[in-house]
Order: sequence, then C-alpha cells, then structure tokens
Amino acid sequence: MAILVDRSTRLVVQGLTGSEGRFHGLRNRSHGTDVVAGVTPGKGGQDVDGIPVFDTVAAAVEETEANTAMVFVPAPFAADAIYEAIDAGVGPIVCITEGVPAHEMLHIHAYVHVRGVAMIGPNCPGVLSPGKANVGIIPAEIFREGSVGLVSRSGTLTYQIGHELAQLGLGNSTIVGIGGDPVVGSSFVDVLARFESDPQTEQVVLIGEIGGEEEEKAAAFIESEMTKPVVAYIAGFTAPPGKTMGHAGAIISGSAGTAQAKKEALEARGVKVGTTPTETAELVAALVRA
Amino acid sequence: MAILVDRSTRLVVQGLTGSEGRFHGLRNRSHGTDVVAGVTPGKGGQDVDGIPVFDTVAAAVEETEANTAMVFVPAPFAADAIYEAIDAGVGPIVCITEGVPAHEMLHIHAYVHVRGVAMIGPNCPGVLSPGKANVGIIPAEIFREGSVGLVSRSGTLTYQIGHELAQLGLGNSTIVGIGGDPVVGSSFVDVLARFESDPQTEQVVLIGEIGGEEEEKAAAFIESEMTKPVVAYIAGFTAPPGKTMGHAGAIISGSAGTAQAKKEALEARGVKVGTTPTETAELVAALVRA
Amino acid sequence: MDLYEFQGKELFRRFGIPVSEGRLATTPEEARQGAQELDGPVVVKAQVLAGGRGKAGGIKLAATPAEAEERAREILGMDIRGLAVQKVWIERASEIEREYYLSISFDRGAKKTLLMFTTQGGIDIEEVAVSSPEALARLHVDPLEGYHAWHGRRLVYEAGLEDPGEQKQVVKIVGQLHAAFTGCEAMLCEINPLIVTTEGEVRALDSKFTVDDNALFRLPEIASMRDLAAADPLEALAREKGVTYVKLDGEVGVLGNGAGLSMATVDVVTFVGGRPANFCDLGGGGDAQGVVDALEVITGDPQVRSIFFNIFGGITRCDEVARGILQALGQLETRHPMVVRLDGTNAEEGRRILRDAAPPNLYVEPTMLDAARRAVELAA
Amino acid sequence: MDLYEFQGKELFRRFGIPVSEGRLATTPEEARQGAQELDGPVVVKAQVLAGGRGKAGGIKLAATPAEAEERAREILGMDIRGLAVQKVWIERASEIEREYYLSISFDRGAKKTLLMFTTQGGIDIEEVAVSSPEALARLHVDPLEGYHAWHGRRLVYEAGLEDPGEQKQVVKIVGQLHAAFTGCEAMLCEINPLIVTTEGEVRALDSKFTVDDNALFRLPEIASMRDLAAADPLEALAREKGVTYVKLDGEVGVLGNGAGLSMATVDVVTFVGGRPANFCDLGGGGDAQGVVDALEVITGDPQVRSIFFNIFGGITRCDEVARGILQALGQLETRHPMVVRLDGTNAEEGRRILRDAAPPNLYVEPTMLDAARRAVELAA
Repeated sequence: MAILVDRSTRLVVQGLTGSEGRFHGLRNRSHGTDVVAGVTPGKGGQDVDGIPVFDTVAAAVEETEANTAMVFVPAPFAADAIYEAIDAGVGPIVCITEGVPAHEMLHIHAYVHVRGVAMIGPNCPGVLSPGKANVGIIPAEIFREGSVGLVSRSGTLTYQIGHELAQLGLGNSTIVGIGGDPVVGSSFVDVLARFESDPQTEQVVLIGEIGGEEEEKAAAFIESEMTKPVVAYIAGFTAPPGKTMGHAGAIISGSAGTAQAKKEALEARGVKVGTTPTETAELVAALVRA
Repeated sequence: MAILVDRSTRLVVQGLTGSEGRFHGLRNRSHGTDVVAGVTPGKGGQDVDGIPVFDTVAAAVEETEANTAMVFVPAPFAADAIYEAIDAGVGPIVCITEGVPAHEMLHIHAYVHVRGVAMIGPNCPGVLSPGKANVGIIPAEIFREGSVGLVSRSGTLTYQIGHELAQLGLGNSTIVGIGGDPVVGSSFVDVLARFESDPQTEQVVLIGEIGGEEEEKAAAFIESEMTKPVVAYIAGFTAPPGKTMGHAGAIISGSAGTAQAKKEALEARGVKVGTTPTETAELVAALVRA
Repeated sequence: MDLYEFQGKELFRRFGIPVSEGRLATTPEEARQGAQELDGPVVVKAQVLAGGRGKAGGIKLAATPAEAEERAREILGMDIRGLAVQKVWIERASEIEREYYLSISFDRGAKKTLLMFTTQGGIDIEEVAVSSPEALARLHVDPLEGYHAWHGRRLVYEAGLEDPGEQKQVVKIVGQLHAAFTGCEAMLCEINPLIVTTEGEVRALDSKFTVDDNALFRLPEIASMRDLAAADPLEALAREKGVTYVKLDGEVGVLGNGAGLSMATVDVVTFVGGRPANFCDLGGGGDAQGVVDALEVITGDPQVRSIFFNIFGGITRCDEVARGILQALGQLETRHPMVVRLDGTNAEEGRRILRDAAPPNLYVEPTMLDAARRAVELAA
Repeated sequence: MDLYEFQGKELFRRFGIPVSEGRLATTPEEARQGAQELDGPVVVKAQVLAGGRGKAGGIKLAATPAEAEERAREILGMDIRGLAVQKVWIERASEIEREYYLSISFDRGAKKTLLMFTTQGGIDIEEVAVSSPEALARLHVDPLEGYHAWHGRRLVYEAGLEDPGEQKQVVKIVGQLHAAFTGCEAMLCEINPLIVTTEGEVRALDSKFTVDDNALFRLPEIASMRDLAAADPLEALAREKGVTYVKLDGEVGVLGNGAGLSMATVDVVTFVGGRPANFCDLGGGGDAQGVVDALEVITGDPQVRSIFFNIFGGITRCDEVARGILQALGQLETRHPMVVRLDGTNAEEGRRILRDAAPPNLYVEPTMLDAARRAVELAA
C-alpha cells in the first residue's frame, strides 16, 4: 500500500529538460518509479534518456497515461504548470519548486480542493514510498521500507530522522514532505488522514516547525480521528519572533506559531514530542517494540 | 412536498425597501410565505410593514434564521448581493433582477455549484409552490395546488400555460421560472432532477425557447434519468438568427439554438411537444387522465 | 452589442494585439486622404454589422490614393444584407503568408469561456468544424481557475502550429485576446483571419467583437460606440423608446407581454398561415404609455396591415390592461385593424370593457388561436 | 519584505486611500525644509522597521519648521529596538476625532485573506482581540469568490460603526486596501490608526505593509524599496551573499543544511546550555563556495566564539561535503574552533577525510548532541 505514490504511479515530470528536473527525474526512475513522460513547451518530440518529452501535460497524459505530476519548473511559471496538470486530469501533483508566490498558492489551494486533486508542496522534498516509488528529491537510499509513516514540513530534518529510524532498524511506509511555505497543497491533517487509512502504516512521525497553526490542527485531528499512534518533533524553540527561519512559512507572528505552543497542543492530546531528532526516533522505536 | 420553496421557507428579501421589493415581498407574504427579513445596507433597524430590515444578510440570518433569499436589488449590485447571500449560508437564492452581466453570472454559476447552493435566476419570475410558498413575482392566484411540476425560461408564457392547466382542472406542485439569461443558476436539468425526486410531482411541463442547448440537455436527461412523464413547449420557431428575442438568452447563434432542433431533440427522446400553449396544456391533461 | 471591425481593432490594439494601421472614412474624399496618409497600397473595407462583406464586394484593394477613392465610392452606399454601407475602413495592405483563426466566445452550454484556434483560417469556422474537426483546437477556461498561459500553449500545440516564432506570438495574442474578452465583457471576440505576414509577424486582419449589453452600464466608452444610424430605423426608434422590438418580414404586427409569450404569439401567427411583421415585447405589465410607444414603433412599419395584441394578465389584471389599451388608442391615430386577446386574471371583465368601448377597428377574441386567425385574415 | 510607513503610504495613495501629505527627510535641515513646504503644524515620525516607535519617543509634534528641525535632530540616530533611525517622515498634523483599526492579512490557518476592523483603534490589536473580541469584526475572503463590496459593508456594520458618512468612506477604503493587498501581493496591510478627522474625513495615519518576498520578482518597483542600510549589517551581508542568515544573541555560530535541520541545531545548542549566535542555512547541498560565504557572514559577528557545522548528507554525500569544508577552510583565515557533525550518506568516509586532514581548529563529532556539547564547551 503506502500513500500518494506507489507501484501504480505513472509520473510526468514538468520541467524534465532542466538540469534539476533531469537529475531528479532520472534519480526517481532509478529508484523504480515509472517515469513515463516529461513536459517542456517547445521541446515536444525530444527525449531525456529515453523518457519522451511533450509540449503539454495533456499530450503527455494522452500518450502515456501519466497519473502523477512532479513540477520542477522555475517559480514564476510554477502556478501555471500546476493548473495545467490539474486540467489535464493528473493527480497527485507534487511541486518541488521553491519560491512560488503566496497569493498564487492561496488560490491554488482552494482550487485543488474543489477539484478533488491531491497536491503536495510547493517548496517540498516530495513523496517517497520506499521500495515502490519516489517522486521528488528525497534521497531514497537512506530510507527502508517499513510501517512508519512520516510527514514533515522540512527536508534535511526529515532525512535525519528517517536515517535515525533506519539505524534503529525501522522502515517507512511513505515519507511526505509537505513543504515549508505558508500555504501548501496538503496540510498535516490531509496526510495524517491518508496514513490513518493506509494498511501499511502502523505508526506516524510528524515533524513540525514554528509558524502557522497546522501542528495545532494536527493535534486536534489526532485526538478525534486517529487510532494509530503519533510521535512528533518540533523545530524552532529558540527562534525569535518576526524572523523568517529559512522556510517562508517558518515565522512566529506576534504570539502565534511558537514551537512551545505547538508542543503543548500535541502533548495535551497525548502525542509524545521528542526534544531532539535522536530522541524522536527512539520514541518511535519504543512504540514499534511495544 | 414540492421543490425549492415550501412551508419551511424562511425568506429574506434583499432590496425589500425598494418599490418592487416591497410590492412583491408583501405579495409573497400574503400568499403565506414566511417573509422573515429584509436587507438594505444603511436601513438596518427599519421595518417594512412589520418585516424587520437588516444591514447585512448575515445579521438577518442570525436574527431570523432566514434560509432562502430573494434578490431584488438593481443589476449593477445583484452579483454582490448573491455572493453575500451565499456567504451568509442562505440557499436557495432566487434572483429576480434583470440585466445581470453575463460574465458575473459565469463566475456565480461555477461558484454556487462548488458551494452546493441552489440558485434560481437571474431575470426570472421566481418559484411558486401553490398553497405553500411563493418566492418571486409569479401571480399565485392563477395557479392551483396539484401534481404537475412546471419549469420554464419564460414568465408570462408560464402563466399562460399554468392558467390553461387550471382551466382544465389541473394544479401544480411547483412552478420554477429558471430565467431567460444566457447563464442562470439552475438549468432545466437541475430542476427536472428535483421534480423527479419530489413525491408530489407526477408529471412535468418544460417550457423552453430558442437559444443555448439546455432543452437538448434536458432531453438527454429525461431519457436517461426520469421516470415521470414530461410534456414540452418551445417558443421561437419563427425567430430569425442573430436577433435577441427579448430575453438576453433567446438568440439563435449560427445554426445552434433553433426551436426546431430543440423540438426534434425532445421528440426523439419520447417527449411530446405542444405547438401552442393550449395544445401543451391538453397534452398534460391527457397524461393526468391516462 | 456588435462592434464594427474598426472598433474591435481599436480595442485589440489597446490590449496589445498587433493590428494594421488604418483610417476611417465616410466619404470617397476621406478615403483618398486616409490612403495618402498611410502611404502605400491599402485595402478599402466596408464597415457593416453583417457577415459576407467579402463576397458582396465590400472589400477591395487599392494601389494608390486615387484608386482608394474610387473603391470607396463603389463601396459606400452599397447594400450588404439589407444594411447600407456608411463607413469604410482604409487599412495598410498586408503581405499575407498564411491565415489562421482565433476566437474566444461565451459557451452557454458549458457555462465557460471557449477558446478556439485553427491554422485553417480565412474561411467559415463552422465549415472547418464539420470538414476537419481535428484541425480545430477547442479549450475551455474554468471560471474558478481563470486564464493562464498554459491555455494558450495547449491551444497552439493542439492545433499543430509548428513554427516556434509563430507559436510564441499566437500564445501571447491568445492571452491578450482573453484580457480583451474579460475586460470588455464580451460575448465573442473573433479574429478571422489571424494572418502571418511574409516577415513572419502574426497580426489580426479582421475583428468580430460582441459586448454583453448588460455590462454596458460600466463600459461607457464602448457603449458610446453604438451607431444608431446603422441599425434598422424602426429598431433604432424602438431602442430610443425603450421598446423590445425585432423587425420581421410580414404583415401582422405582434405585441405581447413577456418575451416567451411574444415569441409564442409570433409562432402562432405563422402556424395559422400568416406572416408576422415583428416581435415586440411590452414587458411584464401593460401600462398605457408602454402600449402607445410600442404601437408607434409597430405602425411605423409600412408593411403592417393588422395588429395582434396578445396579453396575459398576471399581476397586472386584465381590466387594468383593457383600460390601458383604450387610453393608448385614444392617444394614437391608427386605423389598422387590431385584434386583442386577453387572458388570465379578470379576463372576462377586461374583454367586457373593450367590447363596451367598441372602437371600430378593435376586435376581441377569447383565445390565442382565434385571435391569430382573425389577425391574419384582417391582414390579407 | 517590510516597508517603511512612508513607502506603505505611497502605495496606499496609489490605490486611492486618503493619506496625509508628507516629506521624507534624512537630516534635520531636510526636516525643516519639509515642514516649510507643508506650511503648518507637522508630525515628525521615525522611519524604522520595528514596532513601539511612539513609546520610544520616535513620534513628535512640531508647530513650526524650526521645531520640526529640532525634533528631527532628536529622533534621527535614535536607537529603536536595536535599529538606528536614519529617516524621518514629516507629515501634516491631523485633527483627530476618533481612531479606528483596519487590516488585511494572509491567514495561514484558514488559507484565506482575513479582514479585520474595529472602532477601537490606535492600540495593539492583540489587546483588543483579548479584551473586547466582540468589538473586533473579522471576515475572510474566499479565494475562489474574490473580494466584493459586501465584505466591506459587513465588516463595518459588524464592528458597530454607526455614522453613515464614515460607513461609506470605510467601506470604500476596505475595497481599496484589498486592491492594494492583492495588487502588491502583500502578507499584511495594516492601518492603525485609521482616523476620523474633526471634519469627518477618514484617513490612514499609519501604515504597516509586508510584501511577499517570493513575489518581488514581478514587483520591481516595490523590490527597489528595500533599504539595505537599515538592516542589521550582518544580515545585509548575508543577503548580498545569498546566505540565509538570522542574527541571534549568543556565542555559538551555527551552520546547517536545510531550514528544519538548522533550526533543530539552534535548539539543541540551547538545550545543552549554550547560546546560539545565529541561524544559518546552507541549503540542501554543501558546496565549497556556499560554505565560504556562510563562514564569512558568521565570523563577521564579533560575539562568535565557536562554530557548529551540522550537516546531513542526503543527495550530496558526506565525503563530498567533507572535501568542500576543507576547501573552504583553505580559503578562509578563521581561528575559531569548529565542530563538525556529519551524518547520512557516506558519513564514515566523510569523517575520515576530515580527521586525516586534521586542521588544528577542527573537531569531528559523531552525533548532533555530542557536537552541540563540544561547541558550547569551546565557546565558554
């Protein structure tokens, strides 16, 4: 099983002919992902190491039955690429691109929801279901297949915790990097709901950070809707208010969005929160062994 | 039963303090409709013959639990009033106003559908469920309560046919004037679907006219989805192409939208089409007596 | 409201769409002057709100200003589908390499904006749709999504346009045309042909532009483009009086209340063997002044021989309508025979009032069918 | 990106929102000149990207140009929350009758634009939200619906604004502020206070305006408003080098790859009893030039005593990162003790490379916690 991407994924890479699109597209293929097409306007008819390139997503879908899109186009054109994928009937859509303007994402977020399309990102590392499919830039070689679902707003921190889990002999059903922007296509709650109904997933790790209120909403969801145990980690306890900590979304506004508030919200709902990545991995290991 | 409006209707009239809003609002009340509120910005706190007036639809809903809105505000402000009603959680929304710009209706049509709000009009006579509630300008006194559902793009033509039915001793479950504009909130198919599932309705009369393709879609829907018998009338057999026949929507564009094509589409699906209002009423009477 | 080619092109130009330079002329002399200013071969194009200009001889090439004057003299005053040509557009002639077709319209069926593009331009698009549907790229814009650049790209690639330079220009023009379509609240923006010049430049060579009448209140500049002189004089009079009127080609003047009932009335006149002279909608009510205005327009048509007055009394009761009719007849000097059918609320009373007053040229009938037959008979 | 009051007001003005006339001054003489031009009593307002100006004495009234010069002399150079005042805004003084509050912000939780209005203006809105929530009208704009006039009306009526003239003006300003918010792709547009003058005119007396950094590529004019001189000099250097850097107040310089990991590193340093000097994110990779630039910024802070280099090798392998670090150290003359933790792909190999090269000030630790402890120890 796993969630969002698996062996049935047929991936079209928007921006496959760019250097990053090519690098990661081929990397995803080497992990076993069925990368069926690329899209670059004006480069239809070419190929990238055997992967056919089309001018439009619609043409790619018609020719290759692609059902999942990865967006690797530069930020000024990313929203356009996302809308194109939606209208070509593709989903999930995973947008790796960093720097998509927030107002565009506000509209896209509302629109994908009414169209019923799953979207991950932007500014995210993507989605990896170890042993099945990798859509994005997550280094698959440090993860193992297993029962732990992992959802995170951060990239390298996710890798760190996944790596520590692997050191402890644990593997993952799916790793979902939802992205570090103020508005992303899927929230913690959206992904937790998928993990809850995924047979392969038995435990979930949630990696949050300062800013917004998605961790608080996740806490409420975990209490009311989830039967599977969740462990959390929150980054940014010592971040000062009003400063953007790398991710556009990682900013404490006034008294809202602090790591302490998020930790308390989660713990009040019975979620164990690790203070370091290592401790977090150990909490998961204890759960699995229990 | 009946559809859209009935004894549970609690009506707020947007534009109640205008002369037409007042006239028809009070008329609707005298037919037994529960007219609970009016809305006119800046006139909150006043009343119209005992009906309290509010500044916003939200305030009207909060105070009076209004659940249906009738829009009687001038065309330049009608779209704004419709959005206000949607966001105040009211529906159905019946817009009587004539002259709402088509581009605004394009967006409203899409938006009410994703919000799941029933909307009738604009440029329509409204909805009457005889003996239960009247929302709009349909003269209730010429209709009787009964089993015939009536849906129409036209006003006086509807009255004419309803009157002829009454002369033949027949009554109506609900009369719905969907409006004569190119884009209206509810199409024939939307209303036919409601009649199909309404226990009171046993037969349906559809009154179409030239322009668009709603009659053709209705024909397909009647064949595939309806068990109740439908009789139709189409106006505009002798209308020349390219001329707007009164209603903004009543225009033959190129070879599309002719009355003949609509008649053929309906008859091909087994729907009897009357050539005059009188014959149409007689076809219904024959059905009822069969 | 339909715009002339030169008006549509002016709007195109404002939205960045490349058009040829030109001058408007209402006399042959102005045409010569315009051609002189343009300094080179020109095309003289009849400005009429009707299709088929080209076949009717309303578009002609002129190599010199003198020729332009001559061609304008031929075209001005020409009758094209019943409309007299009162203006010509003098435009710098283009070296045409290829002709494409691009349009944005209001798709009432889908309730979305419809983009259409084909490389088979210059001819009737309905023919292309039938003869080679695969060459016609069609794409909707979802009102909740709005237009994005991919719409233009997909349109161009799906139509099989291959030259990268042309692709780029057409994609840009699609975006500009969409901006014009929404900005001017159009029901139709059509460029046929959209040409490629011998230098590879893509340009709008014609324009068909229809604006939503209901939006004109907030588009004063476009509203002022309406050319009352160009319309049928009776339709212009009707517009002035605020009467909904469409001229038809028969002898029975028709007057109804409500668009649907009026259309049905026109139909019934035809079904019983008559020829309606017009469609005329009094609106929901039937007050005396409205009746006076409508009768004035209808009787302005010299073809009219009888008038069929078909009223259904709803909110307005038939007795009130009857009094309105008598009052209106008192104000007008019309000798046309008039057949009145009154039905609905208080119809009996209304008919009685009319019969009692009994003007010599007034006939009262109980049903639509009877009234139609009588009106046709009286027109014979 | 935060804008100064005078920049925000310039944008307000363009969208039609009434603001007072004013002049920018960087010297007391310019302030006098500005006051002279404004011809009447003025307010001299410190322009700093920090709150609490008023309490800090950064806003002063001046009745004459001479007084304005004097007040500007007092304010210019003043330190407000760590920022030196380099500019003052000289504005025509207003006769204030009442103070309201209006803002439009990006509600990340609801994923909608949030409108807020209260007649209790001039004070901290978070206080109003706590002390009298019923007085604070809050309303979202659905991105698929867009802003309409009813939003403004409902906001104003729900806040209990009663004067019809003020209602009308405020509703209009809400619409204009929303246009500014979307047109400038803002994250926040706040007017506090929105005043009513003794003449009944509603006007923006202050402005807080934050624009989405990600949108600046298409807002060149707003992008050019950035005042590099006003920022912390190290943050300005970081921006110039393209390094993601936030100055903190301790002694342990922190360098990580990825925002989340870097934040976690700062946290761990604090948990083991140290004080981080900064947050610094190298991004996903760890190439030599990036390391050089980051170390240059970090060591520019004189408080820094040790540096904690926390790298997780994912796609970039740890052996590559180790070589990048050595190369960077070769290019830099830094004597700060540096603790490196390498983990992830090829971590063993990476650590071996570092140990073999063994620069005297380089310490290699196997875990984040060990490394944090060592870095804190070295900073003591």
